[in-house]
Amino acid sequence: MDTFTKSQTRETLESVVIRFAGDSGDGMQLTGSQFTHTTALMGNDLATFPDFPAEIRAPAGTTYGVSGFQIHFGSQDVRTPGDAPDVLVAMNPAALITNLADLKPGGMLIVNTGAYTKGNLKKAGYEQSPLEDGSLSAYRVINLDIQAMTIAAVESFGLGTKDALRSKNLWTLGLVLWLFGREYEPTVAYLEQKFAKKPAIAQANIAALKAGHAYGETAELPSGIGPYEVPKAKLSPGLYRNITGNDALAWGLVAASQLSGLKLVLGSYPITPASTVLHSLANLKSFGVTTFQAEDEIAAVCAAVGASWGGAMGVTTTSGPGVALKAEAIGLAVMLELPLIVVDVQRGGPSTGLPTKTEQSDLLQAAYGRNGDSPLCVIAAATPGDCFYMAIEAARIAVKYMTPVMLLTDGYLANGAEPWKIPAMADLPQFKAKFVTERTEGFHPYLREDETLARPWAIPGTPGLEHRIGGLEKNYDSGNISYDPDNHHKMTKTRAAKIAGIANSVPEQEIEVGEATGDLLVVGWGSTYGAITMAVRRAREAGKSVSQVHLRHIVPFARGLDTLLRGFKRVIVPEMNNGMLVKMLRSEFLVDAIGVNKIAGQPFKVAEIENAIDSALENL
Amino acid sequence: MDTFTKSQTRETLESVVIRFAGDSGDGMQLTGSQFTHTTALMGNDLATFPDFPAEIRAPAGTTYGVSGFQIHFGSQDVRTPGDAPDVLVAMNPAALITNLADLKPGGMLIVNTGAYTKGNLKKAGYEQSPLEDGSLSAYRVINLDIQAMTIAAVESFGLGTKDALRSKNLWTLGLVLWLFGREYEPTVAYLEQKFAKKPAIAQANIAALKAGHAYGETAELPSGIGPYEVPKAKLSPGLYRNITGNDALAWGLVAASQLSGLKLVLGSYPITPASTVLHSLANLKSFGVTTFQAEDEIAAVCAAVGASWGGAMGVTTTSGPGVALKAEAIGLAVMLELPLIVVDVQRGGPSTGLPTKTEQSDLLQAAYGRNGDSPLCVIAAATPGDCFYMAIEAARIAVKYMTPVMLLTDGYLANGAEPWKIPAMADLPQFKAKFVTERTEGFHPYLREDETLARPWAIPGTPGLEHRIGGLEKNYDSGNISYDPDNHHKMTKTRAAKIAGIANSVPEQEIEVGEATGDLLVVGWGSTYGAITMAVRRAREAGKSVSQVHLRHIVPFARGLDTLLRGFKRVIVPEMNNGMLVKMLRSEFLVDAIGVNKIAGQPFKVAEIENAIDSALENL
Amino acid sequence: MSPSEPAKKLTRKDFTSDQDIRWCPGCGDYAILATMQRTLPTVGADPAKTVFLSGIGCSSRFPYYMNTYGFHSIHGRAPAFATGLKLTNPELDIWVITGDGDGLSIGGNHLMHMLRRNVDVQMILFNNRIYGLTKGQYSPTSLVGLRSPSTPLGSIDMPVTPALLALGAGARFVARSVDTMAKHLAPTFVEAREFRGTSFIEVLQNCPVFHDGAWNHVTDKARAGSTMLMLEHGKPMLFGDKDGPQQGLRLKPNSLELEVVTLGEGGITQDDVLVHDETNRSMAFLLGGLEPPNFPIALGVLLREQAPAYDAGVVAQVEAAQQKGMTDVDKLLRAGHTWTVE
Amino acid sequence: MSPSEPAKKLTRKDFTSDQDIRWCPGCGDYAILATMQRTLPTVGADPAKTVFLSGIGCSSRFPYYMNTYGFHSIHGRAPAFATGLKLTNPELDIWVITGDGDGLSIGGNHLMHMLRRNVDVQMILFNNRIYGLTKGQYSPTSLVGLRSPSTPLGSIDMPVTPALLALGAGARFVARSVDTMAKHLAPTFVEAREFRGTSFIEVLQNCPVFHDGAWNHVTDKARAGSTMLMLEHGKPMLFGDKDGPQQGLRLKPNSLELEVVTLGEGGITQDDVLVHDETNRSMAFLLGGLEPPNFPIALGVLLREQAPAYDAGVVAQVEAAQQKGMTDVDKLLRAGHTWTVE
Ligand SMILES: Cc1ncc(C[n+]2csc(CCOP(=O)(O)OP(=O)(O)O)c2C)c(N)n1
Ligand SMILES: Cc1ncc(C[n+]2csc(CCOP(=O)(O)OP(=O)(O)O)c2C)c(N)n1
Ligand code: SF4
Ligand code: SF4
Ligand SMILES: [Mg+2]
Ligand SMILES: [Mg+2]
Repeated sequence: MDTFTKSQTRETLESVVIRFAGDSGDGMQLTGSQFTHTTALMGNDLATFPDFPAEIRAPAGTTYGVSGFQIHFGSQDVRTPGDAPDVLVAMNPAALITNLADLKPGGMLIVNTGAYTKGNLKKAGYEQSPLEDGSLSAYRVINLDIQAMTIAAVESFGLGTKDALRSKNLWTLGLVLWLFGREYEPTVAYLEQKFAKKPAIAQANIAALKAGHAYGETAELPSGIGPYEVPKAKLSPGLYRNITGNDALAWGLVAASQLSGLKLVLGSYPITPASTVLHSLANLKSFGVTTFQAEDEIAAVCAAVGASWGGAMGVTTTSGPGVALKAEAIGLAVMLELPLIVVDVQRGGPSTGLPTKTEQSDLLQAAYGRNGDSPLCVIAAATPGDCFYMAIEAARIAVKYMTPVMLLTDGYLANGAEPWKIPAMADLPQFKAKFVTERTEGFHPYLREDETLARPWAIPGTPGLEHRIGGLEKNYDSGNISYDPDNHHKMTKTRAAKIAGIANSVPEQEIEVGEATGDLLVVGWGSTYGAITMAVRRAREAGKSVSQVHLRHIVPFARGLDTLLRGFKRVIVPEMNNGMLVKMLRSEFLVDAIGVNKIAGQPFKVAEIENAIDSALENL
Repeated sequence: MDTFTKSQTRETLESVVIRFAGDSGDGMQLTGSQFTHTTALMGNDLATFPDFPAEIRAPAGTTYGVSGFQIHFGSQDVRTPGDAPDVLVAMNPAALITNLADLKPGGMLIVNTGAYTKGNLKKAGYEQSPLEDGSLSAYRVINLDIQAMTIAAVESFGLGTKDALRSKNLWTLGLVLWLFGREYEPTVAYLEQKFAKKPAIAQANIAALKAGHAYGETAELPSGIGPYEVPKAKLSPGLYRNITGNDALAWGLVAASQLSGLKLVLGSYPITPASTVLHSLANLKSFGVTTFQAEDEIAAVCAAVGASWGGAMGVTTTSGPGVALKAEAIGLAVMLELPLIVVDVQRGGPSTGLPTKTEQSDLLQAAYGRNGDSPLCVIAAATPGDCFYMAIEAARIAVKYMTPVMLLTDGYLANGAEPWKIPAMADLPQFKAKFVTERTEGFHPYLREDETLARPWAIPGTPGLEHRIGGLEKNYDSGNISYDPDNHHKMTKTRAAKIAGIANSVPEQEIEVGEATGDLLVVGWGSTYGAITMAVRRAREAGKSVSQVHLRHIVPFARGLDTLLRGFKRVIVPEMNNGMLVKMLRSEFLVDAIGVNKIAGQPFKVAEIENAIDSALENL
Repeated sequence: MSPSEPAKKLTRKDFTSDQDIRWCPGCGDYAILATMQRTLPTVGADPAKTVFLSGIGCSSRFPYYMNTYGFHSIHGRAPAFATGLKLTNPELDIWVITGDGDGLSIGGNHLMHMLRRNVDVQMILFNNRIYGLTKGQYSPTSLVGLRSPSTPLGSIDMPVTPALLALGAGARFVARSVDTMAKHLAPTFVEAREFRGTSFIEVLQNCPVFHDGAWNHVTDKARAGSTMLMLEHGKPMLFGDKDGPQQGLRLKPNSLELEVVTLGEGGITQDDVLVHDETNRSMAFLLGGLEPPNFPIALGVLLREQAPAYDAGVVAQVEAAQQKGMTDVDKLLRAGHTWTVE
Repeated sequence: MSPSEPAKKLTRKDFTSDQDIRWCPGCGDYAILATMQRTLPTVGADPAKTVFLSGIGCSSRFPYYMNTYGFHSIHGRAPAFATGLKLTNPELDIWVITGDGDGLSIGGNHLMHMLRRNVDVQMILFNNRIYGLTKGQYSPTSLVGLRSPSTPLGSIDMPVTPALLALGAGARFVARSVDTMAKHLAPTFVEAREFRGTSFIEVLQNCPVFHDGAWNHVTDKARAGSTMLMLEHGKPMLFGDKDGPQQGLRLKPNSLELEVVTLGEGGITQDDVLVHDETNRSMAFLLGGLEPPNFPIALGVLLREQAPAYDAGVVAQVEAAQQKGMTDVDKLLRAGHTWTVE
């Protein structure tokens, strides 16, 4: 750290939220992830939230082409990417106009003045330049002609202006790294590796990076502006890495494949924000993973079901509209009683909705969106890293209970990242799948195990167990087609009982934060976890009687939830939808749970949940 | 009636349940519907329930090839096809073995002895003939060699034995008509018309019919067996006809087309038990109806949505698996805010399930089976004739509120028939659709009407209103694509509010039977109407404090339901599923409503609901 | 029969399940079933490794009656299930059974994509030109004008020709046969089974209940010689009535159209008659569309074009990756940037 | 413009909406859009009666930019919406816009059925051989071996040829053009619009971001003469480099295969060269599959075959029924057996 501690003493901060914002072509995602990487290496806890534009490459300078990356890091437990940024980097006017409202009053604003041309101002919708009309006076503005300084820094590499300008994000990164006492070496290493085949580009980028860093070191920044220090967080010891939800999910599936001894077969069709799970798994063929990009979502899930019948762990990954299309085939899997994992990386709906934004509005579809009484298991991941474990949990349940499992994540988990303590495979419980192989005269494929009500898994190719399955109702004993009324009643009840019974293999519902009784219980599921935890903690620090329960198992609910719900005077349920879990809780437990709903395609801010807590407590 | 009143005096019965059962090739559906027709003409109230085998033409003599038709008729209000038959006609051993258990103890059993051959007995699974082993002693058995008597009756027409035997159902019909004091003339007229081009067949059939009738008149039936008389019912005066649910639905749609002034465009894909709606409408092209048999359910609903955008009343008809496939496109219609009617003629599920049987298990799918927060209106028909009115109601809501409406019926309503008082078009309220046509600079297709929150309907072809719609979220004011977080929240809330507001145009929820407060309220929806009504009436006659509420509007519930639910100590909810409406009621009103569930592919028996009432009252 | 047991000669009975058959009396499906049950033992098929996989329809009940592994799936999706199953276990011998509604209406896209990918399965399309199971609505192969419950005034939709659709999608094995022509159908099954890749077989099937005689113009015994062209690779395309082949197909000079010629008339000899080349896709396109009364219908193998099977390619990629790449999940989790917290 | 107003000559501006265009800089879609906006005014199109209807994909954003009626539907289903709309109002001039993913992957079945039915709309398939909107996965037209995010080791799926698929499905108007060749694209649009029935146009489109240069082997200016065959009905199929046509397509004698011949070599004259006949489906099949390097790609109208349009047939049936049949609902309700209760 001796590169930067020479000249000034650093102010110590507990946590900081930075948002990098610029044009899609400005490389904000790279800037953000390199900052994240370095910050993780420095031992801070952190959470990130990349926010892509819906367009692939919107014309430069437009507001809808703005790309953002927010990081929250600190020396304490960090659970969300932060409500409002302390620092905003605005690479062009469009980035400024779309992000300024979020910046904390008094926050630091780094502006790339060279991009505030007439044309860009107009594209962003400014009548006059905000740099000149005093409208930014509430912030600590650092006006820098980053473009000019970048060009100067890379001059010696003989690039054209256009190419030279490409490095301006690295200049910026250099400066911000310096501001928060971070080294540039990890980024240098990254650039050298990434541009190994284009050394000139690598060197120009590195020069820009170092120039930005040096600028902080040597230039006189306005007083009251940095530099800062953010001490290490007290994380539980171990080996860490950064992980996004979709990568964690893909890796969890691969781990599940080894823990179960089953080949992993993925049938998928690209859809935002689920596609990167397909991409990740397509890169993991060395683990015996088969990926099949089908012609549509229906074929994707059908291929997965075919694979499951063949003795694989059949998986299909998609988002809301894809789940809708898969409904009929998932119903067949319910009837076939085969293991199947359906991953729904939720996005804003209804219909095409807000495809690049996050939401939790597929819960009722997951639970009920099929014809007939068609029960299956629904679970949800709480954080990016949790996607790994929930993928394994989905596989465990699917195999043990011979059932489809719907695993819900969302766009926020998918793209967001967190430092993740890497587990060892040896520490993860195995759940080896068992195929029946014993030759049986008149094999009955639906004779159930007593404990789980699971049927036997006999895979084609096994001599002597030839049998036929399908979507028609079948006789409880023989498994043959049956139109008998009482049998159908019994089978419907049995399918329901099997799913209900999953709760027996799941730990009792725990309190996440706080006591098991009190004034107010906040119940959440999925990616609202971090925001709720922070809000409940803050409320408790302020002496309020608030606890948190977070559901990973939704159908069926874990045992003991009932008692927990009844232990509080009031229950609120924050969800990024118009009230879905709250419906299920009210119906199942007859508690007057109240929804706190944000349907904005954006995660909750901690403050929003704090407000909800306060008003619930006021109206006790 | 002088044909039969000569010889004997008739015992008067208040109501009778007859089931005709035989091989699919035995013409039981024709027998049943002719008996129904004559009974209706005689002024009885009645309800019927045809029960087809799942196979097209199963091999003769098999149990799964048995076809049945049950009719319940009487001099009192008849609401269901009856729980257990008083009379069973068993044309062959397979019909006997599959139906005997339902026959009331002491009931009348008419057996066609000629069909009780060794081969047929074996196919049905009898080790020895039930006619000889005393196993039928609990019933009043009439053993008749109907085959032989039919052959004798048609001898003079020179048909081969095979053809001659085809008339045996008419011989049987003749006998049963006589037994219950019905004339054969209407059937004679029917046969003459139906076989106008084959007079020999007509004459043979008529001869068989008359022979059966005459047999009753002249032969000595065992004592204690008929003849009976079932006096006219006191129906409200008017012109009546028999109508099945699917015909009523088709006709209701045509009526709605005229009442709204909209062209009717149906996009459909065949599926049991919905196909006959397509068939009916395909025959009604003279009413300007366009029917389109699409390549699949998805194309069917999409074509309907395309038609709606074009200014038609777009309709799609299907059953559960089809609704699953349509989910994504229905979600688009929610986003587009176009009128659309989705008819779900429910059948046994999950998956392919019991395709020819009835069930009410698509309710949750109808309400929630789409990605995102995707609210629409759900209504349900209560009786076959009610399908006519609910089709009109669906159209009214769809047009007034610019929304998809899901209309639920089921296999029981679809094929069942009831005497139906024919309405006059002039008495039905019109709801003429309004298109916007005024040329508007920068037309905003999502600016809403204050009262209904409906958006304007501007159809392609209108000069000056060119605009673009789609599945992405749109700006509240301009209707252009919008990724703005607050706007999405507002739009989601508005879409929900629009659907909730439909309740304002629906009458308050009424009590169907009984008082508005008391011990027990039985809440039903859909085709359970008749059985619940009968059961509640009987319970009330026995002095119990029981009332009935029947829901036609489910999403949103009609106003006032809350108060009704709270007026009773206990609420039970009979459904032909594993508990769906009960979930919605519990969640919405936090009442401890309890499900009474029958998932057997068969309608409730009145006695089953009576039992449920009794045990609910016991556990008050 | 397990291959580990001493080889026992199997018979039709070994391929016949104990389920009651639920087709209408006289249905063409019976004949197809019987031929399948009789043929499989003759080629050493192993019931344990044989799978019948279908959609929904009368035809799609087929798997219930075969004493092999069977999967009666949902309407139109059989090719997708089959693809997933084959990728999981390429050793299985998979037969996809479908109908003209199941395979060409709701399932047209899956059929097309399986064909273009060339997944190694056999697909038999029972073409009765009607929806049997749902009681008689017209199908995508019904001729214009057909009156059915959903087209009481006659259908307007132009029908699709299954063989042409398959060829357009890139199918590499396309054949055609007739339900009751066991002697022709059996070898067609055998050749389809031997082909590595998707083999597509259209079987003309009669539905006596809802569309009786839909193929009478082809199968009518009295005229059968002149309504059917029995394709044989490398042989001139001759046909004619029972007294021996007398007519043939010829390419109109310098054009791309076929015409029927009569041997002996106008100096036509057998040398003028086009020779069937089952590796020629353009010829298959020409033959696929022929139908009486103007032409005989082409039966047998229209096209057989060797190409890599999809499943083999998928498996090869996975195996190659397994040999070269990472196989240890612990390593995967630790790849890239990590750091230690003490 | 309403037809009731005094005819005013419309311009590109009248067909340009006020929406910001959200394609990547350099995308081939811009050129197609410009050609459409410029062409429609020249043929007297009425914005109020013109509809652009699409699925999902970059290409499917097209409707937003046309100042006509527009419908951005869901992935793959545009043909079905278009069919419903056309049956409702046959006066509308409907353009269906789709991509190789939208139209051939998820939407292949609807495309095929619209083509076989011959609904009177124009369908333009933007073929960039990639999924643009979802960031670069391979599509059904991607060549074997393509490395994409979902095929990091190279794709295995054999691609489908849009024109052949359309022909196999029974399409009656099949054409092909190139995004940036406005002079070729504009008349292709005009002819498609004039055709009564479904006109299918494949437009080779470049996606500079995810599959830049996918069509370079066709459009490469240096070689363009020998990589493109400009079809003209009744004209010999000649092509060649810039100094004038020098090569041609010939039918191999007595066979069904095409070969490239050079005029002047081995005594070949223009008479040996095959003449394009756009009414010959077999020829279209042969031409549809050609692609460089061995052959030029065929551009222009491959097939134009008159046939009844589906919508016309549907409307005719309804109108005939309306003239003859019952139109009074009260009568309908009272038809058949009724009885009076007093
Ligand atoms: C999703 C869905 N839609 C519709 C149906 C109803 N359905 C069952 S089979 C069938 C058509 C069968 O026709 P075909 O494939 O030709 O088979 P066939 O009965 O003629 O052998 C239809 C429409 C269904 N089972 N599932
Ligand atoms: C039901 C559904 N599945 C998947 C997607 C995601 N998706 C959007 S566009 C697209 C592919 C687009 O490819 P193409 O049609 O070739 O259009 P291009 O972007 O290349 O113009 C996909 C898979 C979706 N929107 N809806
Ligand atoms: S309906 Fe037709 S196809 Fe189906 S089983 Fe009967 S005869 Fe065969
Ligand atoms: S991703 Fe490709 S196809 Fe899509 S807009 Fe960009 S350049 Fe065009
Ligand atoms: Mg069929
Ligand atoms: Mg594309």
